[in-house]
Amino acid sequence: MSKLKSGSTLERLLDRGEFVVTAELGPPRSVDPKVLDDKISALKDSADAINITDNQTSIVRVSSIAAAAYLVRQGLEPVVQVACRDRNRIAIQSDLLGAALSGVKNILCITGDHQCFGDHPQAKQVYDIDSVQLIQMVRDMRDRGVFQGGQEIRNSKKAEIHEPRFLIGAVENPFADPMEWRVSRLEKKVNAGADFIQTQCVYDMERFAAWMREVVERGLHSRVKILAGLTPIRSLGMLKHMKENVAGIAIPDSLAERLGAAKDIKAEGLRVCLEQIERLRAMEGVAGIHLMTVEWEAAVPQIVGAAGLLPRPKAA
Amino acid sequence: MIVAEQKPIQEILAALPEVDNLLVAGCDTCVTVCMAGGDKEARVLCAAIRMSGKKIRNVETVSIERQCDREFLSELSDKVSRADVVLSMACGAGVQMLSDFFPATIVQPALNTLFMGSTEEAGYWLERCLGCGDCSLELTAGICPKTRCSKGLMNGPCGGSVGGKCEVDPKSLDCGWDLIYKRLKSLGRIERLMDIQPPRNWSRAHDGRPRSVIRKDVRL
Amino acid sequence: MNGKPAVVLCSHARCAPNLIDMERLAASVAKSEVLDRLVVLEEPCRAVPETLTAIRKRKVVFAGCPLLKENGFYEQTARRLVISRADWLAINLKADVLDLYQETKGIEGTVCAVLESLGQLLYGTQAANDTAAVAHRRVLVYGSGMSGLTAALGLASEGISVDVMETDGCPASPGCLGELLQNPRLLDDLRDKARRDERILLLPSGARADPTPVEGGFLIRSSGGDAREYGSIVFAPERRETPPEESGAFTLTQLYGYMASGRAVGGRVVVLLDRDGETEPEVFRDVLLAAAHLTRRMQAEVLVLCRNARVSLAGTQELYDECRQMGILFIRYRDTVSVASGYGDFVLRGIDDHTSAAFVIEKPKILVIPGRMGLAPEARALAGALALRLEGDRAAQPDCLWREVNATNRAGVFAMGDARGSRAGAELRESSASLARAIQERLSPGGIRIEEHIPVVNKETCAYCLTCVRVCPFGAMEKDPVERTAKVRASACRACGLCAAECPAQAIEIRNLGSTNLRAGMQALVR
Amino acid sequence: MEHAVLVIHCAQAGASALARMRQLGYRLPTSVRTFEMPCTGRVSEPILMEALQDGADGILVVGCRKDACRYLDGNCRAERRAARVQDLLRDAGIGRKTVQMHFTAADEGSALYRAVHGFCEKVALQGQAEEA
Repeated sequence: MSKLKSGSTLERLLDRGEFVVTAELGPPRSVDPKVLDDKISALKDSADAINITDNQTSIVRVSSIAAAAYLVRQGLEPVVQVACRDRNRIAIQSDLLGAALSGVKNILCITGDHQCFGDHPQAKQVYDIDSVQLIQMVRDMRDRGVFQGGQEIRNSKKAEIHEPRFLIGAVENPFADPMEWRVSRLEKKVNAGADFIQTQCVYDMERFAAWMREVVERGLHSRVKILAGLTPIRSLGMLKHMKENVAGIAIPDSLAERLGAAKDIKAEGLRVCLEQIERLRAMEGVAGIHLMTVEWEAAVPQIVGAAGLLPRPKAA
Repeated sequence: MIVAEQKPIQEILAALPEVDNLLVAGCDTCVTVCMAGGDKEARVLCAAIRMSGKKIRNVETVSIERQCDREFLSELSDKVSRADVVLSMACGAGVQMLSDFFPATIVQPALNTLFMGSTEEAGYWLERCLGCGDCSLELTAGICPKTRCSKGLMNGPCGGSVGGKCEVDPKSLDCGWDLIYKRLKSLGRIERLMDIQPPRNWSRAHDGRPRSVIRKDVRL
Repeated sequence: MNGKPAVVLCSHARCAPNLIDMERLAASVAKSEVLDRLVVLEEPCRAVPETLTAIRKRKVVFAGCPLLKENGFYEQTARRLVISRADWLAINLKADVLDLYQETKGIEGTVCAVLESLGQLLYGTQAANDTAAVAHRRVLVYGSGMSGLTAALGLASEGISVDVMETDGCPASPGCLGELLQNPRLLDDLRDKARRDERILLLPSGARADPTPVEGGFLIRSSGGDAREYGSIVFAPERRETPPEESGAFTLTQLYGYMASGRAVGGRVVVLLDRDGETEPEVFRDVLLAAAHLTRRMQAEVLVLCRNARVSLAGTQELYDECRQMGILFIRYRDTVSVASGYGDFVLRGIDDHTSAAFVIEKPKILVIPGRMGLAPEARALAGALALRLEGDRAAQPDCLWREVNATNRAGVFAMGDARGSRAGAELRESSASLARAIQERLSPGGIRIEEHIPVVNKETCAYCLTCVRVCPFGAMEKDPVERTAKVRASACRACGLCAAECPAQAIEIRNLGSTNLRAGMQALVR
Repeated sequence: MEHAVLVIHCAQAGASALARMRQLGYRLPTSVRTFEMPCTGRVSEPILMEALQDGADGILVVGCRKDACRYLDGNCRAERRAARVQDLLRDAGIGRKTVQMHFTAADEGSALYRAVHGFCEKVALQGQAEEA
């Protein structure tokens, strides 16, 4: 067994070749932890690791690292999303040290949504570094024990190097443009040091399959674990919203008609999700799924159970 | 060139104190070309102020070559001395230069200075350069990602680029990285996109310090 | 009665029947020594011979426009002046040469003064029958088409002997489209009349002539060997276009030739305007006439490709709406239409500016309408050959030709394009332009009328930003790297003033529309 | 109080429509003055604003119809500039002044008269409203 990168459950399961399930949780908008507890109890036994979003769509929420620490204390394994919008390289590295101190072992490096989508459109953006540079920075901290500025991560010159050890995640949107560049962009992130990838939510299965074929051709699936993102649609309003104003999500017309015609759109949404999981399990190079259930966390146990993925394997 | 836009007239009028003599000073270089603060706009603004309800006894207008050179500003001396407030229609640099040159006079801006850019066509100006002090245009086929990408990424495009447009404004805002990708592809140098660009050196930009350029050979 | 008529040119578009009190006018004419009759000349294009001979016999000649004729302006006025039908003649008038009558106060007093000055302006002191000049009074007319014959008859009726050099090619000109339709035999009648007039000699078409300038005129040795002296040459070739069979493209003239000869022009006909120059509103109206005719009589499917519907001439708007109701399709293309033309098979490709839909038209029959009709190229060449200084774009009209030759008797080449076409080209002919201004200044102090003049760029204030170069719809502005300012290409400029308005530095001025007097003019009006 | 109204018209359809209007016997009120330009494309914002400042209470810009401008797009530009000046007047709180564009064909004399007359009433109304 090569030396573990972070020792996280997610890493162990991925190394064992298990079909991994991760979920996503948006931390609360206030200091009331009740919402957090409800979501945790829903996701507790049906996901191997839970993403904590970092001020998703630029809307202020509890910091992802603080929420992650809360999960660790509950015995769960968080995946902390780190966006480049709000903090420069100094703040990010200090937050990473804090996260490692709090028991966080998985990091997801994302660029972060533009502040114009959120509740503070007049805020000054940072983007000192971008997601690829963030991946490289986290890997250098872990594998070479140095900060981005080059100094070693130790309390004093004579002290030992105690570097933060994270399993590095990155995101990729196979449906964005320029389409023919998307796999190369993935390769670039793998070269930068990504260990696992969570893709944008998949609706156009044909296009995703074509993307996966090219990933496998380039042998990237052996260098990085790819989790396919899924978001079950539970209302017409959500379908319309996803189709029109969320950039980079291609919902094929056939799927839209099927959902539109369904009597109980929630049940139909779940059925579609299960069919997608069936196909993804059979697809070469897909190491697992990432369930992004926006404020519908209760659906996760139903989906994972119905897909025959329960009980979740133990890392041991 | 520097591109600016006139402040909405309500803002200008609200900020104007009711004094006896107001001088509207136009600038004939950059802000004339981008139709914000030239002689033409100065005369229109002057007429608007005169007709508005503001109790300002007399409103005068004048336009000089540039407000960012002391030699041209000196031409305004007599007119400014007679004015209680000067409404400068120059870019930010001009307004501040005017204030330095006439410290005893209240100087107010009439424009919002926006960016350094190009004239794409008559009536359409586009931001082209941030002035980051560390140019890397050779990497991206002459298209600046820091300026033309909403997030200034160095390893773009991000996941929100669809149909060549940026997620911030999918209808009209070109994704800078999509342009870079297409041009590199047409130049046959697409593999350059694979090398990972390290984080930029922002210390040469304004983040480093307010900047100046001094040529010791010229400035004795 | 010293036989000197006073000529007042009246533009039908703006001439209002109840504005002019003819009694008082006729009375004031009677009092004047210079003028003995009031002649209001109309468009004599077709009726030149009758016009000129008629003038001698009539006491008052009304020349307005068809509109005035129809609404009985002439009969009503003649009755008021107690003139019998035999004593007056109503004929056509040249459209929009002058804008004479506007709402003014005290018109009668001013008109008399104007008429006085007109007398001198037009007839000056030159004695009509100056024998010494007679020797050089013979004129060679080069071209026996509509314009050439009209000119020859006009000169002959003034006692000038004329040689008409036959030329082959299509005799009729776009200018006389409407007339040719109503009266296909029009040209033949003119030729017969010319043959019967002993002062006109029709040289055989093969006669080649190589003129050499001599004192006071030209010596021309015709191929037959004998040399003759001429005071002036009137150059009036009809435009030479390749026959439709070869090029697949008709000019309007050829189209009417076809129709007049009864041959059918069916299928899809495309009228291609504005391709190499702006189409004059007058020419646009002729196109509407032709298109309506093609559709109504020939059941042809007509498409008109143009930058804009030039309906700024009175009466054109209804014609334009009527054409559209008849199903004539107007495509507004903005950039140049690519015409891939082999032998006769055209393919037209372009974008319709209004619907921004692309269009592709294969193998249409095309009417190519010339844009501004300046001086015919052959005339320039001949003038060049005779080392003569041409006075600008002087294209004379049949009606005023005899006056030009008669009054000035200068040796010169008077280039006469076809009657209507050259009128479009002759927009700013000195004689009528100065006349118009003289009348304008006196008759309408109320409104300030701005003549069109080429803009001037102020070199100090021009910011060299090239906005004018970008906005000019005619590409008439260009950058002058030497002076580092904008520069006007006078040949392309229409003096519409757009650049002056758009110029960020207000550095461009149309000469008498300059910012100072423009502002003063406005203030005077508003105060 | 007499409201000074200025009609700036183009020399093409604008002029012939005006003449046609007079030909049909209509008389413009004395407070209305006409000013002719080669094309309404020549009417720039300073011209409009300074005419208003010099005493005009309303300016009606009369140009050719949208697709009939002899200089292709002069009238469309004039419309945009008139709208821009009207917005500026509104935003600056100058209620009693107004600028408006009117498109005419060469022989729409009566329509032009109605437009000028309607505009004069609008200017007068705005004038009283402003004084009150």
